[in-house]
Amino acid sequence: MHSVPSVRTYVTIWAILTVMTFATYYIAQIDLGQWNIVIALLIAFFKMSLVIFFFMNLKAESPLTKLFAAGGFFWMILLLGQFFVDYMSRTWMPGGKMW
Amino acid sequence: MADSHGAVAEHAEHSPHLRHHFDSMEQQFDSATLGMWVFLLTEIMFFGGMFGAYTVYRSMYPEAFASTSLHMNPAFGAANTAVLIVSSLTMALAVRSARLGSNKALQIFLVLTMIFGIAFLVIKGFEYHEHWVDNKVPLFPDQWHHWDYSNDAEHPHQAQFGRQAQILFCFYFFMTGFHAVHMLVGVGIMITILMMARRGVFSHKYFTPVEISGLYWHFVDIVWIFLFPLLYLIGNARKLI
Amino acid sequence: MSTALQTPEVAETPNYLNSEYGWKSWLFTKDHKRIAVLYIISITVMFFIGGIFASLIRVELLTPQGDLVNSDTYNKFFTMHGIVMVFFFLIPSIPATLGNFFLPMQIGAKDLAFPRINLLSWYIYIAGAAFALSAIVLGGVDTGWTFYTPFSSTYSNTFVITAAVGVFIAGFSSILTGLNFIVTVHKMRAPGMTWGRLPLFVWANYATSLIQVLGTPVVAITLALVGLERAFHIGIFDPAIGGDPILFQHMFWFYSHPAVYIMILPGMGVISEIVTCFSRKGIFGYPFIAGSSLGIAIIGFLVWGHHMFVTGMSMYASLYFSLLTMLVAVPSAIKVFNWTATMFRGSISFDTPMLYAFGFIGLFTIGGLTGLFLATLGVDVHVTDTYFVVAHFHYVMVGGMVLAYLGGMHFWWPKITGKLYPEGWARFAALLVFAGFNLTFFPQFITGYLGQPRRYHAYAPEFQVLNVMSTAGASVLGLGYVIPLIYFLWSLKYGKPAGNNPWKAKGLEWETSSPPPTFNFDTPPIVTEEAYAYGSDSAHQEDSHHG
Amino acid sequence: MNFPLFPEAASSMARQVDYLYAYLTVVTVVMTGLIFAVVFFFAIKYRRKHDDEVPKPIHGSLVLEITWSIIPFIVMLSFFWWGAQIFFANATPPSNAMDIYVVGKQWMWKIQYPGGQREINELHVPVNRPVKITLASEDVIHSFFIPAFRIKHDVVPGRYDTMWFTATKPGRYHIFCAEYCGTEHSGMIGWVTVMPENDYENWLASGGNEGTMADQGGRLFEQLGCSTCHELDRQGRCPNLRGVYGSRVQFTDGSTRDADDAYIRESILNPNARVVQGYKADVMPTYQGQLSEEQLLQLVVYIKSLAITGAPGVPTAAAPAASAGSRQ
Repeated sequence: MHSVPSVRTYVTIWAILTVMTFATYYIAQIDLGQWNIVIALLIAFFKMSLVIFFFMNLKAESPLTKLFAAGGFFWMILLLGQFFVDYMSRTWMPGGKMW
Repeated sequence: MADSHGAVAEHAEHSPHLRHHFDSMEQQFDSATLGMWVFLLTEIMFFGGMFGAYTVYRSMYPEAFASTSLHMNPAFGAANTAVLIVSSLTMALAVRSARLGSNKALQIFLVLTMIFGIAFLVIKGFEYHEHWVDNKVPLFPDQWHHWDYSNDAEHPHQAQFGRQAQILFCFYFFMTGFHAVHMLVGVGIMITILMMARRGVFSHKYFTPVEISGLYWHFVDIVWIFLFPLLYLIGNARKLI
Repeated sequence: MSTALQTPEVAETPNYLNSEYGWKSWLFTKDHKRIAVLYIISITVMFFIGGIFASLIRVELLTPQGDLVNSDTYNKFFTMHGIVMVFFFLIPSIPATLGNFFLPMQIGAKDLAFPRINLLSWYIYIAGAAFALSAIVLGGVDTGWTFYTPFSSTYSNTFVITAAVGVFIAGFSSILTGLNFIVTVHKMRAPGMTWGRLPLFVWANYATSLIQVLGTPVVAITLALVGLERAFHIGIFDPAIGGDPILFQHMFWFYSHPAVYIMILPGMGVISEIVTCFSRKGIFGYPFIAGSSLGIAIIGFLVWGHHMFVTGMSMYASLYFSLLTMLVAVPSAIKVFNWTATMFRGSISFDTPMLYAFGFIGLFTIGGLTGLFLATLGVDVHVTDTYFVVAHFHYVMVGGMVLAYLGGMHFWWPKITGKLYPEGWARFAALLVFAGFNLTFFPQFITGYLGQPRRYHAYAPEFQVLNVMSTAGASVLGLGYVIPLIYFLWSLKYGKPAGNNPWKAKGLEWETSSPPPTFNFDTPPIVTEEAYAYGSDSAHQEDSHHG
Repeated sequence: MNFPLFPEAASSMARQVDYLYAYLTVVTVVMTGLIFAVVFFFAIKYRRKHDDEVPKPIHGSLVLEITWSIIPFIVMLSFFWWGAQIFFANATPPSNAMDIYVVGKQWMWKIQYPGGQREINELHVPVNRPVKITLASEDVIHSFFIPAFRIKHDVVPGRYDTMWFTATKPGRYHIFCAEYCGTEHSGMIGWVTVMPENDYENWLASGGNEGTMADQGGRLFEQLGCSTCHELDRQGRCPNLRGVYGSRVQFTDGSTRDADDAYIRESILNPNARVVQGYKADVMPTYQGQLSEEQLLQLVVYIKSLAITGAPGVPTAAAPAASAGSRQ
């Protein structure tokens, strides 16, 4: 039904993931201010993509499955984004002056 | 969830594993896989709710979260990440073996996955124990006074954030707790799949349960990939301050 | 009720009802039709339990003083009315019963994709209902169905956790039903059943399923957090430790606003079926009705903040949510206009289902438009948390959803049971429901604008006249609900045989026997025409579909 | 038997809300009437004449679909626009509004006036003068609702909310709690009395023998020991609060914000959340759990008074009546 990836692919992905884990651990020890969390999350997203596309073999799945996988993340961003429509703008109006 | 497309078939037409209401094995496999992805959608939103709330509070109390995060032990966290990634590798290899019809390799990789999964839970247990001993578990804070984030010689900066520290610890226990529950379920699934494999249920023609259990396992791994930096690493650099 | 179903009159043809007998054949069934029947029985029980609480509320509100029960009891009444009706009747109502029964049949499938998960979801529902009912029996809950913190997490002294666990569990029943529907619609369609040929009931249920799968887990985790906060005093919504109670409302409404679309969308699907069948005419603007279902499902996730305009949410957020709420009204309006246009130059009969559809179109229009009052910022400040909201919500949920459910039940009852219900009584009950409903809830728009707050045990005396009208209407409405229950049960034994297609309707479910055989179709159907192809060449040639 | 369709309109905003509501109602009635009429007309005109008639199919019309999407949307945008105008007017108190402080507590409204008068479930306001209400809650979420003024705002624990109105008609009007708050929710009601200016001055003069709110706050400031540090201390451990209120404050992390009621509240309860530039954290203890919301408000008013004239208690030293009016 699907092509079967080789062991070498899996081990390579694993190696990258492990290296990334240690990278994120050590980068966190350096004070980069706001960038610490940004880099940590970028690495996390990268690791997630590797797991999804290779371990979960999404790259060989049908477009429909890809759509659903993407939908999940889209909805989570929707949730977070709309929380922040409120929380980000709460401090915008000292004294309640609008327009 | 994962055990629903089981081996027991009622209507044998082409394959003994084809359930009566499907026309073909391919349809059955696709349905099961799609079903699992849809279930993972649900799981994303389940954890998403917690991640959302976490993000809101982190944006409200960035300093408190950063300094409270110092109470976490990133070495444990990193070790657990590594363990979980290895288990994901063995799970992927287990699925691969199943696809190739190699029952023996399948069983070996399932056992390995299970061992790493349990190792994760054991490490997590040590970690929880450490928090318990340090009185960092905010259980009944008003009655037992069983928690204390303030008089901490090692982290004097911490004293100021007692209450918000409690919020981060709540998130810590909720998120890692729900994750650990998912791990436990995962280990249970591994046992089920292993027993099915020993009975010789799987072949290169029928490996649906292995495939979808793999999806579940990798998902749980992904959750941890995010929990690790968000809970353990947000304050580390501030040790220098 | 169930015994009657277990021993139907011996039908000539083998069908899902007479294929097996005994309670085991029901409790362990994997047949989507039997599971649907199990759901019908359980939600009917829950509906009448919720209805009893509603009647008690209305009786208490006959007089301005709180004289029938004390305020604590009254608070428990409206809370349990809300919890039972919302989570155990409205949300599962159409998808789990009519959807479960007819979604696979309408796409020509033998069953849902995961029959065992389908049965599991019923057991989960029962477990959730058991928790909710035990919360009632143990002494009740008084938080309102919205479980707002910090009242629910810290201050209430009632069985909040038990009820929350019940809702949490029932949520998974809803998720699994949604999951099953999504996979079924994607993977189980009969040959020729393209997306453009799906009946609109299927489209509606598909859109609903997306909401169930994406929204329900968020309310589950939210209620879990409330439960943990309450049980162990560790929490994140408690203002005393810097928590934000408004975050709870965000998380709650992220699900609970789309949840009203979970309730109404399948109802809209039912109305699309009924309007076409009893106008005997293809639906007007098929792609727009189908698309508007998806549109509602998606935009529905963008509007939850309109429940929170006066809570101290940021004003810019209010602006954002108000604007998007206006947007979600568009697809709803499209549906109403298209149903109306479908009747143009049709052949309209006044059978009971169509009476319910007339009622739905009218009442949903009122319900939808009054929703715009609540989306309009300046007016919402005055009318939110008053009886205006109660009236609006019931216009959509009772005037819309319950009428659609009853319409659907009448429409498909002959297919489900193979029996006809007494038409005269049914029309009478439909009129009674319509009249009783309007008498009950229309005055509440006025009391709401006059300023009577909701959830009040005792109210200011000047509101009494309108409240008495409401209570009078509620008794008519109650009667309107009991009559169908009686004649439906009666028809099981004494109803005339329905025949395969009493309405001369189009759709795969009407091409099989009544009641349908266990695997729905004797020969697997092949679809060669659009949905609702009334008046096309193949109309009235029932066998033309069996390729 | 008569019952009105509109509640009494007794604030400057009330009529505007009524006009918008009337506009919405007209649109609703027209639309509903239209749908009912068309459905009724079709149902009668095209009723089934014999059982096997089959009408000709009509598939749809793109023009119609676009028309009945766009036109309602434009109408809805007008609702949105008008509604937003009122909402923002409601949210923006005029700078000359007089302050009144309301604390919600299961199940009563505790009302404090700057002049020091206190009431429970009774609110007295003068006619034709803007009043700004600061809302706080001791326990759960309440909602302060005056139907005659068409305003309502939730009272959320852990923060301050504000609302404002200008009463236009003397009389007595309902106060309701609109957010469900527990057993006696329906008993959490009261009255707002709108009085002509002169009567109001007399009414104010008849109460408030504990001194003004600022005086009461000043006493608390002494009792709690705040003054030893924030007033008398010359070692630079804590900022002097004179002139702080209303100014722009900069914090150790570089961020700034206006020192308003919410900021003062946060600084008392959670002193380390934001530390002013040039000072150290962990110097001030938290007062969480030691002060009622009413006392907190008194402290806030006291610190506010330091900003106005630079001397504690001065702005309210005159007759209480004058104090309520002269807050600028």
